[in-house]
Amino acid sequence: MSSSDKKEIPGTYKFDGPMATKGYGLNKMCFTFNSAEGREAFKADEAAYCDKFGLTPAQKEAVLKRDIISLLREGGSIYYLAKFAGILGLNVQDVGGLQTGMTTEEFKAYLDSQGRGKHNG
Amino acid sequence: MSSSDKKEIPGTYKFDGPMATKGYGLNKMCFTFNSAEGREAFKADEAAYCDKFGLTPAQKEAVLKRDIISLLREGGSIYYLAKFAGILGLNVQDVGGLQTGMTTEEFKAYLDSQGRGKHNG
Amino acid sequence: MAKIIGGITTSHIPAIGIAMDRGLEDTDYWRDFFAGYPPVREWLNEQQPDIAIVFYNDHGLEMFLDKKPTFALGCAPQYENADEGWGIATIPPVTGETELSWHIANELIEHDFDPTICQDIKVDHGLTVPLSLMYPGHKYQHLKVIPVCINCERHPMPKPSRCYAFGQAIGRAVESFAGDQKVVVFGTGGLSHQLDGERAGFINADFDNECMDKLVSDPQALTKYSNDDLIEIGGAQAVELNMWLAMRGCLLGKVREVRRNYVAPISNTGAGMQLLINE
Amino acid sequence: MAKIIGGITTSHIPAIGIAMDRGLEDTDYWRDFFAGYPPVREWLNEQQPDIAIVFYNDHGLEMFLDKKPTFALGCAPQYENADEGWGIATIPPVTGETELSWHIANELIEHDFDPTICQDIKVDHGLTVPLSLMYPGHKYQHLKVIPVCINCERHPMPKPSRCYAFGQAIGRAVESFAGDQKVVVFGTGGLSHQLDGERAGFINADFDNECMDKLVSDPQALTKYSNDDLIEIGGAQAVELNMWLAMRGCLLGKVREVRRNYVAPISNTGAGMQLLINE
Ligand SMILES: [Fe+3]
Ligand SMILES: [Fe+3]
Repeated sequence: MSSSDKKEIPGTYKFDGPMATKGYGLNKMCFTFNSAEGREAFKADEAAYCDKFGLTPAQKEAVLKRDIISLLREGGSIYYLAKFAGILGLNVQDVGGLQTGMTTEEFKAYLDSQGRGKHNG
Repeated sequence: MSSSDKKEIPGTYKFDGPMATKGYGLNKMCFTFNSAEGREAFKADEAAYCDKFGLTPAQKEAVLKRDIISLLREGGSIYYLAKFAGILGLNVQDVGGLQTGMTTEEFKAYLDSQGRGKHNG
Repeated sequence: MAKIIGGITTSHIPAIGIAMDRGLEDTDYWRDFFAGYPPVREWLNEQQPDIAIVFYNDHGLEMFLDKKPTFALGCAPQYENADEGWGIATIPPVTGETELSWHIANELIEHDFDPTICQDIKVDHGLTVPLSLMYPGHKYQHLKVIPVCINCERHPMPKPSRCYAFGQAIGRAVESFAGDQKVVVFGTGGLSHQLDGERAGFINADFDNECMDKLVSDPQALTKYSNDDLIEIGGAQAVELNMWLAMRGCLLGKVREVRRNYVAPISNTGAGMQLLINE
Repeated sequence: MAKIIGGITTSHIPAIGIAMDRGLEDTDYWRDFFAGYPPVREWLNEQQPDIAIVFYNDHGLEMFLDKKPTFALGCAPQYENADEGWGIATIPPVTGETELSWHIANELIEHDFDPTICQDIKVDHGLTVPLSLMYPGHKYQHLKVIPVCINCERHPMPKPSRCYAFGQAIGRAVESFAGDQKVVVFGTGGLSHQLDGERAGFINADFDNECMDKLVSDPQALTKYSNDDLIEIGGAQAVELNMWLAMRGCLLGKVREVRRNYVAPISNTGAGMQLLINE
């Protein structure tokens, strides 16, 4: 009954302690994207900015490739990755599409397929 | 039995919520004395540095006069005031003396008067 | 004695704030969502609460992983909003309320809760979007706000049962406060959604409606879920139900639901809204 | 299963670190104080614990009033010390231990504690002075340290009973950890002292000795005190007894005191030391 008995849920990357340890530098970098300075510094030299926060080679490669699933596997928190997505001009539907292998329109259609309560939508 | 039922203990300034609200700017200023930059900036222009942190006139006057008891009354936390005392080159016995109206030697003698277990002291 | 007059549940997703900034309330996408709010705004206008206790989560503006509270209680005279990195406009400062905040802090500690107590924090969209929704045009500055932040971002997260008990302790603290203030409580976020992984986009409208039913009549039933249960049934971010449970815990009287709205999808979420009167 | 082999209580005042830096251990002022430590160092050297859980309080280096935890648990791979503003030398980084830390975090949350969980914090003299005392010459880097910080600076502070229960929950968490590590727990700070106000300089040696007796044989008796009681009986900073109580809570077995020392005044405090074996 301990919280450390994990339920595995396919397609879900639980951001727990060990993942947070693994992803600390990556998330710290993305935390700086709250500020315009952080965003500009990243855009000026992405690889150097990754190095400044001690990202692992796998994390750095995933950042440079905009590979969201790999970033989750390497300890990224979706809330900090959202700030990275913001730099790329992606909204949460775009990010959903990237992770699920759908276009944004397909992803929106998937959302709609589960919908309820919209009379005018 | 609530913790908000206060026991008044003479000569003791309980640093509770309302005091912490009152003293926030003062303590924030003293928190910067953790760094050499903060200490140097204060020493360069004490009054201006107080103003930067929005100290009240009573707080500012007490800082400029090194009046520890008034600083406690105005919401100073002894832990942050200790960093102010550090700037002044005062240790905890000096600060004890200042608060109790004793010389440092008298204050140390008061401490010794309550002592135990020192065979060589 | 201060009195909790009622509770409001609402989504707090950034898309709402962005839609309001762009004047999209009456578009096809948003019409049904925003249709839920005028009656709640009218109720707030009639009741004129003095204080709002807002349960929210911080999505990475203030409570970074370096030092992340399980529960955080605001005790500041004012709260600033700030850039969150992906384009939502910042809103003017939110007015705080230190006296009731400290009273709640004292009572929580007395009753074996361990909140982080905050004299200066920035608040993010989790708190500001609900305020903007209730008081369009940022007309919330007369209202004193007490932010209460619950960790929904990094496991381990407080259990639903603990969040409910936490809300109950806050409700009792308010009722023991020597004042005649009218207090409203907001439970924000949710409902079912998942932002991350190959399972992103998952919504469970049946579950959301069941949660809203149970929140009125049998909140204890919801406290039986673990956070892992919520993730499985409602998606990775369905744990935001914890803020609704904390809100519901504050309502110690007889609870009557007078308004409800539910629309899905709004952005990636099931968006619920309830107005609960505490009698 | 990981095992808690014992607990050590010790003062953590800055003056100790400064005295060690200046080589004053064998002066008249300090001799009796430092005489207590060689047997404890020998015990540590014989036992070679893998991990130390250190209960300390932050005196204004990291846990500022803006966002101040009631309980904070370190889960970082390393902890830096830094300038505290009044002249104590900084010490080299302290090695952390993330796996047991996260396990403790999970168990604390599961059992309705609400710690702030920290992946990057600076530690102050409350933690570094005890390490320097146990491992002179900063020879502590082989030891993995889990800092646990308790609010002793701003009221409301966690109650003695809560701190003891918190320690018990940590003790049980360690015992349920799948590993064969040897763990030692440090309770730091105290004992009677008052730094602030016209009552500054107050020490109560009788009370200190009673606390040390009770800590061994009847810690529950100490949990009956409120923090206000401790302030009245032992001075404003006697609330640091809470770290000793949390340490004692971790010792779930039969506790035997094998060493004790008490000297007052050391700086403005009654300085106690105990070595307790957990059998
Ligand atoms: Fe949210
Ligand atoms: Fe201390």
